[in-house]
Amino acid sequence: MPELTYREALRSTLVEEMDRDRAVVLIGEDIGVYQGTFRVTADLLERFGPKRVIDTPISELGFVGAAIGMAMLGLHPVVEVMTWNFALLAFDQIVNNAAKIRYFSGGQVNVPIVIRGPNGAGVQLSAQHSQSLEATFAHFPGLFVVTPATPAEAKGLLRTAIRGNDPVIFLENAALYGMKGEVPDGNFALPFGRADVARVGKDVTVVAYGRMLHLALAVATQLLEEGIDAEVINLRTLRPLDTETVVSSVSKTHRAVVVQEQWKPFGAAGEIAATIYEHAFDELDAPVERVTGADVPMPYARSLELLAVPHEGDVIKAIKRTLYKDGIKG
Amino acid sequence: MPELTYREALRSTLVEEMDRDRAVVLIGEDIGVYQGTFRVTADLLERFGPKRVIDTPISELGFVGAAIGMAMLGLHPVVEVMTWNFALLAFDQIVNNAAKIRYFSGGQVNVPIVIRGPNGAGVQLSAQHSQSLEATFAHFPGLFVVTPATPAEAKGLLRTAIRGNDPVIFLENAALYGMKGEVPDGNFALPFGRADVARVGKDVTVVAYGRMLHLALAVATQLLEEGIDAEVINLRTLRPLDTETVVSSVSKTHRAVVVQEQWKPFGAAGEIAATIYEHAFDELDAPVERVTGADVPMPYARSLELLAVPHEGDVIKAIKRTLYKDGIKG
Amino acid sequence: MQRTEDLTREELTAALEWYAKMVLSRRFEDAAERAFRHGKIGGYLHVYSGQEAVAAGLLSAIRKDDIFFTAYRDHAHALYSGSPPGAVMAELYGKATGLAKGKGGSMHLFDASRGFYGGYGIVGGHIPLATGAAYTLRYLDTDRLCLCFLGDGAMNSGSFHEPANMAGLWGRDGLCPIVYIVENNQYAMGTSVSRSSAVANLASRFLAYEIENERADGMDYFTVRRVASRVINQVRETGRPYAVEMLTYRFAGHGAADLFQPYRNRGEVTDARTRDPITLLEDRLRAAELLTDADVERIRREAEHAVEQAVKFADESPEPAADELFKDVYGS
Amino acid sequence: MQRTEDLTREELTAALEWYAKMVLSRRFEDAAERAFRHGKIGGYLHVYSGQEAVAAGLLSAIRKDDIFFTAYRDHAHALYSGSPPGAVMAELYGKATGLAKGKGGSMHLFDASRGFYGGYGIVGGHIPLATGAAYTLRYLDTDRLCLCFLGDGAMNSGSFHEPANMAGLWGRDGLCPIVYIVENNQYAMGTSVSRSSAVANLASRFLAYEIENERADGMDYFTVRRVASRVINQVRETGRPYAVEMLTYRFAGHGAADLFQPYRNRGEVTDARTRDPITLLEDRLRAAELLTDADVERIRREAEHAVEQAVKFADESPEPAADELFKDVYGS
Ligand SMILES: Cc1ncc(C[n+]2csc(CCOP(=O)(O)OP(=O)(O)O)c2C)c(N)n1
Ligand SMILES: Cc1ncc(C[n+]2csc(CCOP(=O)(O)OP(=O)(O)O)c2C)c(N)n1
Ligand SMILES: [Mg+2]
Ligand SMILES: [Mg+2]
Repeated sequence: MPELTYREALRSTLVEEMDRDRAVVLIGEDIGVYQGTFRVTADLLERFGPKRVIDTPISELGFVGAAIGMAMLGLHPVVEVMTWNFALLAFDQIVNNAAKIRYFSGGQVNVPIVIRGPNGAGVQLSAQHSQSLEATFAHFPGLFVVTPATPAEAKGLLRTAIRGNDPVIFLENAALYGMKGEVPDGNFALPFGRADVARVGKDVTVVAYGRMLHLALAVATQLLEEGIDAEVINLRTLRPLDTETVVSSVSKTHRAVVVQEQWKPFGAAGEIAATIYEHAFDELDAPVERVTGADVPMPYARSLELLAVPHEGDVIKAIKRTLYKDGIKG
Repeated sequence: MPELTYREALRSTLVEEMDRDRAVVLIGEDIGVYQGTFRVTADLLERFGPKRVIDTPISELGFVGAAIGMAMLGLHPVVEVMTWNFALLAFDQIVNNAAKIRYFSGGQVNVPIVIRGPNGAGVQLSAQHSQSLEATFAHFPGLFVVTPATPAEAKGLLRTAIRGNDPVIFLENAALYGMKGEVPDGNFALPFGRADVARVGKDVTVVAYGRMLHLALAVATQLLEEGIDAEVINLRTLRPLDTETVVSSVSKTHRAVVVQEQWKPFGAAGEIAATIYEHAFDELDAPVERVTGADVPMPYARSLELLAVPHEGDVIKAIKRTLYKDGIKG
Repeated sequence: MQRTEDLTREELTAALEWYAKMVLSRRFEDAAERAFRHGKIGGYLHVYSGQEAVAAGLLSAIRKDDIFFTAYRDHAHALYSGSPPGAVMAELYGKATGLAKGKGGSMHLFDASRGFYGGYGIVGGHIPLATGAAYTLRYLDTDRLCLCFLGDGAMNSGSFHEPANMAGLWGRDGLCPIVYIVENNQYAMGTSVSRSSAVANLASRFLAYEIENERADGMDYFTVRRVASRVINQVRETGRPYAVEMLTYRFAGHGAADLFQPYRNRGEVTDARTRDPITLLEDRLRAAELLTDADVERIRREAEHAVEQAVKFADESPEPAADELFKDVYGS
Repeated sequence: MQRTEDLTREELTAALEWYAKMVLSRRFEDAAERAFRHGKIGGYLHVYSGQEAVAAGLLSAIRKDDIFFTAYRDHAHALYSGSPPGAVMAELYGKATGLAKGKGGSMHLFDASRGFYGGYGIVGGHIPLATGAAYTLRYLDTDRLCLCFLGDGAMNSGSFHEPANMAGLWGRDGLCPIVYIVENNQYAMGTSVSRSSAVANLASRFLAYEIENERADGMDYFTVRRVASRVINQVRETGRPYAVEMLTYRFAGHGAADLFQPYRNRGEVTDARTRDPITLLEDRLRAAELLTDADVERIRREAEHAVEQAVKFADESPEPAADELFKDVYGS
């Protein structure tokens, strides 16, 4: 299996799918001439021409909406939002059109559109540019919400997204673009709604997704030294949520910690925790712990920003609370 | 105490606050000449003139943003959104400006703005006009999210909202505008973050807010006949959430049902349930039940719509499940 | 107003069919309003009475394989493009036999097989869709085109501005065969154009996007139709967008709940009714001796009959099955 | 370009101070870029080099109690309105002594006490704010006014269209004393104006909102200043909006991370640099014999010194206290 970066995994999947199917087009700001803010679309303008790699004005509402119209007529647009923060300007198009047209048309048309770009905090991008919006989108039926954490997932989930018939909110992460990993060859695809047991363990289940997976894995390795054997579940998609995999893990470990980058209130971890309780209440030996970002707009100063995002120490403490080992160092 | 409708309670509070403080202005679509889609602003144009009752074009992003600018300069705008669905077009202004300006300016300016209008399903308004968006907004720090369920709350919470220094998402409900109730005189105000024990009971805690409160109360009355004595908590505000009142109730009843109108995944009930578990895990004798709307865009047909929203029967069943009385009729 | 003398016999004859369609849609709207009052139709109901010449003039000029989008005031558009009145009424009734299986209702009529891509409830929200759809028609190497109907009120939204600019850009390469039809009926709910738009001439706004544009009398079917034919030929040929502002008037309230209409006086409505597009067309066809009293009577009766049948069909149709609730959320 | 002969002695003399400010801000930007490379400044950093005459010309023409809003390319605007360079640099460093206590950073400079209402990161997002703020100034019965700087790229967003139309409407009643300043630096990141706007003349877009408008040479301080004075007087008097498109150029990359600039060639930048606004102003002041070699040298040294001090101040300032994290989320 070749090693690819997360970025290359995305880019090569775009190339493969565009080679395969002329219906696949790219649209977004600075994806062509500029090569993409994070270079995910580097050289694709040259390769596929301006009809298929469409640079747009700064008109998120307009070009997301236009892409939905394209999808209704049979194209498979892959829209790049420079960051997901800007997609809030297109929120109406995403939730009121993309997510609902199939339904209110009585199934007459599909909206096969992928909207992709980096989600979550970068480094010191401050309040307007650091939001992790998965819970916001995952609330709306009609959307798929996908959070690839590795290069293989970037490829496998993007392929499924592009070959599907429905709108997909594809949440990448700027910190991951440079990450390397093995990626299966060929038409490798990963199904939606199937979580991955990223690490098998027996003492506690740590549920994570996207960038937070790596935090969870690092913690798991670290805790082994202390004799704590954590199982790490990587959700891969939030809508649909793979309740079964999570619940069966918790039924084994009897303890769960959910990690999310964003604000705690009404965030993704709340939903995941509530779901665990609903299906494994009698299995739980301790309350589910939520590890989340601080409930504040993201501050610019690095020192404050570091206080605002979850760290290994937070996960370790949460794990120990579920094991009633709070007193112990860590 | 006089009896007022929910609509009159809102309107009279606007009048009182506008009489008190020239900084209070109203802005929105068809609030003046047209008298307001739900007549909450009836006759206010005549009373206060076009400088203070500002009819706008269909420009949600523009006029919500303009109102934020007004608030930054010392006014206290009360913005009417014809329904909250349309406010999704202003989502960027609300979450990236209103909620964050105070923070990223280092506290230099406040954004005292109230955005109000009907939230949730009406009757057969179909998919784009039937959304209940409380969870969507309550995720964002910097916002208050308020859900008045009675005329008294409409008055008391609106006054607090207008006299405050921060952006308030004020979620009314079309079905409640005609509802009558006693409303205290004078400068009656209700604090944010203080839930109301709407009915004292001992067997199970039903947590609700907004229109769902009335469903919960109706069910509580009905269940008395079967010897089930439910305590009903009316949250009044979702951000901040009054964890204490909820938890102390659950600590007494050992059972909880949360009722919400909207889609279950990543909805408000998930957060409330997770919070209950976090604070009262050892007190719970059964998993917290969530009663929610169906996870679909709202269909138009009345028969389908009725299947999509929560009913008394759903709450009754949920309560009985927490009491392990599923087998029993209801 | 297009002078009758300048019209060809062919144009006049072809209009007969559209006269009948306009009569039908007017009757249809009347019936829909009645059904609303009787609680048979729920939610919002926005009728098209007064504006018939606009949709009729445009939709009579396109090809069968062309497509169009509009907002929630959409019944006539569906009827004109050939959707069966029964299926349209059934949709308003929320029945399983409706155009969208009863899931969309009045605001979301949809008949993709006839080129009608909806029916949208968020003001302006369909304009980006239509613009992207137009791009697609050229991307697929066809010479089909797209009509995008929008209200005067919608022009003040970002949902208009952003795609209009993109259409201007794409049009340079012949990649945006779209006609924007501003149905200027003078009001957006209770707000007149003069109170909502900083400029009076809405067509002129398209200059900001380098989109050719013009205004026309939207009450006169022949004027609309002439403009439509010319513009549609041009757009089909060039792949460049074009905008027409059609000056028209809404006879009824904004929606069925808009009873008092404090924003206009009765006199204004009465005046406007003197230029009822249906009467205008009728008079011209009579003058051209293509229509007799008997014809008018027959057409009226046929329309009434068709509407009665549609109502009956809707009334007797079944509710959607309960399991429809969870269908059509996802396609895969 | 404004002819030097037409300028009054007063205008020329007053410009000396602004020449010094422009030199200062240029040095400041250079220092900021260096600090960014050294990891002292994080996040995004957008410098103003090349565009100085625009903000200088405008901000030199307003009153102390006037206010203004801009986007993220905002350092010069803060410096010109009198914010201490140390506090500006400290904000870029994320220090407690920064303008916004280190919470905003480069994109969110903010100094309300000096009329600077921010510094915003969402393209176009501040335009509605500025428009509502302008309304407020008249609502409060003052004759203060508001400047709203925006980029060429921002004009394609609904965040521009919607408030511009509202400004046109409010302006009829003299309730919108705002000047929109389009800083047309030819690019929005890697997208040139010709590739993002359907029309070439951006000023003309304001016609769609009945807003008076003009274009001017934004590289020449005196041109900008003359236009600014005239427009500001008019707007203050009428309470009606006005728009100026300032033709300018960004010498640096879009942000500090924009190294390769595949969207333009070096030659274009070199050409533009021949009309460096600072050199242009310097030459004119020399020609008017208001500036000698020694003066230029002194001003340069003073600027360097001020920037050094600012860097030192920022460097030595404390980080924000940890409890700042939870402050300023709510005001009540
Ligand atoms: C974004 C949005 N804001 C407000 C509304 C409420 N609303 C429905 S129709 C309407 C008026 C639209 O006027 P216009 O575009 O002129 O169309 P017309 O009704 O005259 O056909 C308004 C304000 C809405 N549906 N969507
Ligand atoms: C809504 C939105 N979309 C995209 C971006 C990313 N972005 C930041 S600056 C910029 C270009 C803006 O260009 P312009 O308005 O001309 O201002 P300039 O940078 O030239 O000063 C873009 C696309 C953003 N910040 N906000
Ligand atoms: Mg209208
Ligand atoms: Mg620019």
